[in-house]
Amino acid sequence: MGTKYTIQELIVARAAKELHDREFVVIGQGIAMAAGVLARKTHAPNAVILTEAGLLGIDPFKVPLHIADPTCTRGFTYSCDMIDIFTTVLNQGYVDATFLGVGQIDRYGNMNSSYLGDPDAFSIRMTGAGGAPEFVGYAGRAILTMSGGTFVEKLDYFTSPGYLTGGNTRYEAGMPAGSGPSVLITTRGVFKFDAVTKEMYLAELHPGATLDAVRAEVPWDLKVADTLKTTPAPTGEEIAILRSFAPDVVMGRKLQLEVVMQQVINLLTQNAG
Amino acid sequence: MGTKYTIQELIVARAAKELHDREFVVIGQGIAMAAGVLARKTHAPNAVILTEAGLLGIDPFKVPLHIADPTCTRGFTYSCDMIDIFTTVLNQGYVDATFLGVGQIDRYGNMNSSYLGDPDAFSIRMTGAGGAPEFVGYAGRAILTMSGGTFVEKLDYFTSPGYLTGGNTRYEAGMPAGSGPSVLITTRGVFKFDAVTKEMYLAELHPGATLDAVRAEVPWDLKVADTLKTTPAPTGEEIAILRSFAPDVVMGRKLQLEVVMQQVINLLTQNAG
Amino acid sequence: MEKFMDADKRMTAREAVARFVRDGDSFVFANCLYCMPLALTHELIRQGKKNLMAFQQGGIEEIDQLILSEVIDRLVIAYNFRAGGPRIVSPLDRALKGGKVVIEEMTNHTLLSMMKAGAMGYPFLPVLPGIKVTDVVRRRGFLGDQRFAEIRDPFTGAEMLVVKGYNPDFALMHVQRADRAGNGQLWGAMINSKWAALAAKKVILSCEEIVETEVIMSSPHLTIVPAHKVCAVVECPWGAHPSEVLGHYDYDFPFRALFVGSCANPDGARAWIDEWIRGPADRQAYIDQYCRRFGKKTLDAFRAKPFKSVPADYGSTFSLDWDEEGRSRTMGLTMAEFIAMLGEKGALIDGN
Amino acid sequence: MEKFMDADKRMTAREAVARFVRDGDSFVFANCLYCMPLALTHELIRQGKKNLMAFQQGGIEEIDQLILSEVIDRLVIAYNFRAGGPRIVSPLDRALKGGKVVIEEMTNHTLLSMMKAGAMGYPFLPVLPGIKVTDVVRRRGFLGDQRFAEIRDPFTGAEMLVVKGYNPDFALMHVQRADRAGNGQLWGAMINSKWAALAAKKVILSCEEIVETEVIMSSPHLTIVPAHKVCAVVECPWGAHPSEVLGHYDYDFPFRALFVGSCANPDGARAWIDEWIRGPADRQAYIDQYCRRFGKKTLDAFRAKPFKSVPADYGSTFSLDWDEEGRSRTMGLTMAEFIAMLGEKGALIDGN
Repeated sequence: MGTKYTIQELIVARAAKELHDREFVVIGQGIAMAAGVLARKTHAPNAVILTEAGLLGIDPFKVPLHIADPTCTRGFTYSCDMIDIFTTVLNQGYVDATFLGVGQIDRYGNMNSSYLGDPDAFSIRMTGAGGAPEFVGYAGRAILTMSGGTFVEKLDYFTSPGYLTGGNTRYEAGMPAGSGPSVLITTRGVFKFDAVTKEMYLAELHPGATLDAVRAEVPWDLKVADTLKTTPAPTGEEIAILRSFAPDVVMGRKLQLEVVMQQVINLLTQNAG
Repeated sequence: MGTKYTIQELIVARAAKELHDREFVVIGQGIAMAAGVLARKTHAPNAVILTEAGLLGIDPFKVPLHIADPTCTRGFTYSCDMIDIFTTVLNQGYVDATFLGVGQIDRYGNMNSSYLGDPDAFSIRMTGAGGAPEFVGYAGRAILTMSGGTFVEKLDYFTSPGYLTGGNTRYEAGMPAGSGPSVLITTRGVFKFDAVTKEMYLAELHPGATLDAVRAEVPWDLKVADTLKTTPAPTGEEIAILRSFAPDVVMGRKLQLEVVMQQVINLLTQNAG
Repeated sequence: MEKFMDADKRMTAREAVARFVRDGDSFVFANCLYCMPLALTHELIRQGKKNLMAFQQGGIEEIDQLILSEVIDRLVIAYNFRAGGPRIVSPLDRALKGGKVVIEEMTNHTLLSMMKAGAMGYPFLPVLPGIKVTDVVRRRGFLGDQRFAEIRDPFTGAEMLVVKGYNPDFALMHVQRADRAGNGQLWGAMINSKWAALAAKKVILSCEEIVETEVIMSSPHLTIVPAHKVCAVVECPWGAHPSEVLGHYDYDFPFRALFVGSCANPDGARAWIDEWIRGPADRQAYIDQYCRRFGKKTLDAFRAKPFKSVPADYGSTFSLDWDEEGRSRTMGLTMAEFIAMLGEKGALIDGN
Repeated sequence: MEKFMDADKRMTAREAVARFVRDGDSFVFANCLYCMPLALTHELIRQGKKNLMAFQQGGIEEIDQLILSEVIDRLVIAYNFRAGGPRIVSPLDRALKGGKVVIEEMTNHTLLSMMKAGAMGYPFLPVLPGIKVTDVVRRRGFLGDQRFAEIRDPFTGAEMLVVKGYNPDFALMHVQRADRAGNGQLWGAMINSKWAALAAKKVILSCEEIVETEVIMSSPHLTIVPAHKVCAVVECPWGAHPSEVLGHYDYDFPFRALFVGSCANPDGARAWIDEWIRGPADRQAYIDQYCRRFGKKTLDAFRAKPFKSVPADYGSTFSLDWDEEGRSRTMGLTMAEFIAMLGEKGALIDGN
């Protein structure tokens, strides 16, 4: 009998399996960083984690607040700048994988992290592009996770290149051979991309999730693998590592806001004089 | 009555006067470095010496062996790389002056430091361009010294841009307004450049030197200033500073080889076991 | 560009902003997310600067604060942190919607390449061409076509993408230490700092501590901005609070959350700015107010525990060519012997 | 490009050169004048490597030694030190005249920009266009037109000069310290080191001392070449002798003068190479021979006296999110309380 787990633990543990030993992975924060660290603490001890802020070879003891947060680690092996990361590391083909959280995604894995609604009359500007367009464009592969985002027929804004209009169009536009999103892990299942058409299809269903519930979130006629697997539940070891390393990630954003805001109030009042 | 001095002391002291306080000066080695340091120790204490190797703000206690020799100084204020010096410092217009030793020079101050003789059938490859073309091209002005070099009608090889064919041709070729060689100090006199034609003319004769001797070294009909000045002899203070800081420069290359090679033999034999 | 050559440029943040910032200027943050120059940013707000154009890779709270205070009206940006999550309407959203600010969307790499090109004095630099297909390149903001251009590699004919170089009027920057002349030393996340600082026409620098120039000269590899770029040096402990400064303090998440929480509505955010930016006269007053409100222990809890780098050794063999007995190591002669030798060899000229 | 991911890459110079250098390769010196990788260079000679193409900003003695040994037949260079003065015929002069080597003349800036473009993965980079008028640009060597090109700035129409990017097959590099995996740390004159090392497809690295990775992690700002670029790490004290390594030793001018003196004629220079390069089996044997010949005191006289940098402080507030009592600082909960809370809030899934 397995330990009970949160949906974030499932997503992180599944994402971690996508990273191999001795690989270079560019990571931001949150779920992505938790997945990278979990991989290093389990099957990929020689994977190298870097952030676009110029921190290469970090070994974080907590989840960084942002890509340039060096308080998560005492030292690292190489300190360079952001242009060095994009050129001498990424553009040289050294980055095997990038982990990325998704806002909006279409059937070919193209993504929007910039605007919700028509950009000329929008309602929300999301975080913006950051480093995503180049990392998704030039890393060996992109490992995507989505917990608050949406599938759309047409992106409100085209921030990061997936497989464009499918087939070879991505590579004809100049991106490296073989690169592109390899997997998308949501709260209900795991999606992959057809080797020829590059259209997204459902490859795994999470324990307890239903195909109908997945289809309800996807506005196009979603393709499904001939043999649909069940996503493995996180092991007790994985769960223990994650709860120790990344409790804030484990509980998900909603609970996090609730718990952390309570802690904020405690901290700011306990010493008030 | 002044102290007796060497010709190198005269040249260095005269060159030092060309540098002003609070200026940035790019320097290599030898006579040029001695001049820069002398200026800092006398009238230009806030001048900043940098080398193209990425050493900015050095305060040398001996003459460096080469542009990348950091053993002449314990620390400096800014360590960058060579491209940074050429772009973020030189190309931004921060370099007021460059000191440079000359191999061959023509009447418009164009210079050769690459080949003696036809480059396709040459006899001697000199040091090569190094950083001279860009420094002479882009520094506020170039302060030239020549002790072993020659005046020529036509350069064997065109390494560094002076005033090209005179007049405005230098600026039409894209070099910054006002830039170019400002002065050439040889073993016999001081040469400047006509404000309009940009042709070199003799401005000062060193004590004891004759106009005939100067003309004998110049293969074209050399123009001479209406009022030809006498180069000031180095002061006792200047001489004392130079003998302490740069005895190897003070004695000139021929004596230096002689004395230093004797010292080499002494050093290598005294401890031999 | 102008060189700033004064040996002592120390002044208050108030003096620095009053002397060196003009309404309508463009500026760049020479820190991004980490070690933010918030004391200086707050001074822009306190002095009511207007119509500034900001370049920032990644905003964390400073962009929303400047927008709420109507200091900036043009923004070139790649990323803006949304601590409240993607569905909360932010001050930036409201300002864009209301036409109070216009925006140019960039990526981290291309925006920083704009600065690097400007810093190097080049009109453009190449960037990774794969992003040509995205709306970041295809849609244009207020910079119009003065941003990306497509050219061909003259050696292979391949299609390339380049970005235009920019030189903002000034940069705001915070570092761990600097000397009086402005040699600033930063470590931790290097991100955009070097190129943003070197692109700007001048740098207004704040630091956790002023050190002697000897400290700088012992560690020139840490100098991120050389003195000649810096027009003002402001000694300002806690100058990046609530962001983090390695070796000094971690980020203050609870305090940061107070601002984020206040942004749920414009009045709340403006009240926060009145209380924490416009209210205190300077950073010391802000820290004093913090300690009165939340207790000095709360602030002290964020102080970093030391973890010192293994130093570099800049040592050489000698510190003078002349040894203890007054003999030149290069020549093996004393000064008197040297001068005598010059005479014997006929090298001395009598100028009289 | 290939990543080198082994955790321990220590080997001898002999192994490194035998495994990673092929006849006909191109290579770059990732040091110039300062801290020269001479132990590695001598190993190229000892193993009789042939037909190499060398990129070097500024040669000091290594170019003449490689030419005398007929290791290189193509040379891209900006400067070559002539200790004997401009009128002495050098080994390079003789080789050029005799057709043993072909040369491409560059300037320091443009040659290094070739490496920087290659390191960044760009086909070209801009350089300062004023040098277009010189013979360095107008005359062509063996690289033909694969060197400079003139293009127009797409934003202003101004004429620009660009240089082509190159990625040499390997780099030779010497540094003060490195860990077993090859994170190399250099300080002093930074000159071409970063861009030459990053341009090369692999770096053969020698160092004065191997240190624990903890030393590197405490001072990541000193890492000039990251481990993934490095295929071999050679621990080699005095590995740059007779050039200087800050914090270790000054240049050995007398010894250097012996080689320069020997170059007055080809036989003398070849005898020097037989004695000091081909003779000793490795750098340790070379140093032993030096001490036998000139005395250990002569060598020791060049050792540097320490002058340590004031360190950077990489300290942060905590080293774990969980405090001494097992309570999360972020949440204020113990692990048991945390798990209980997850259950109460309905966040836990039973996968069975």
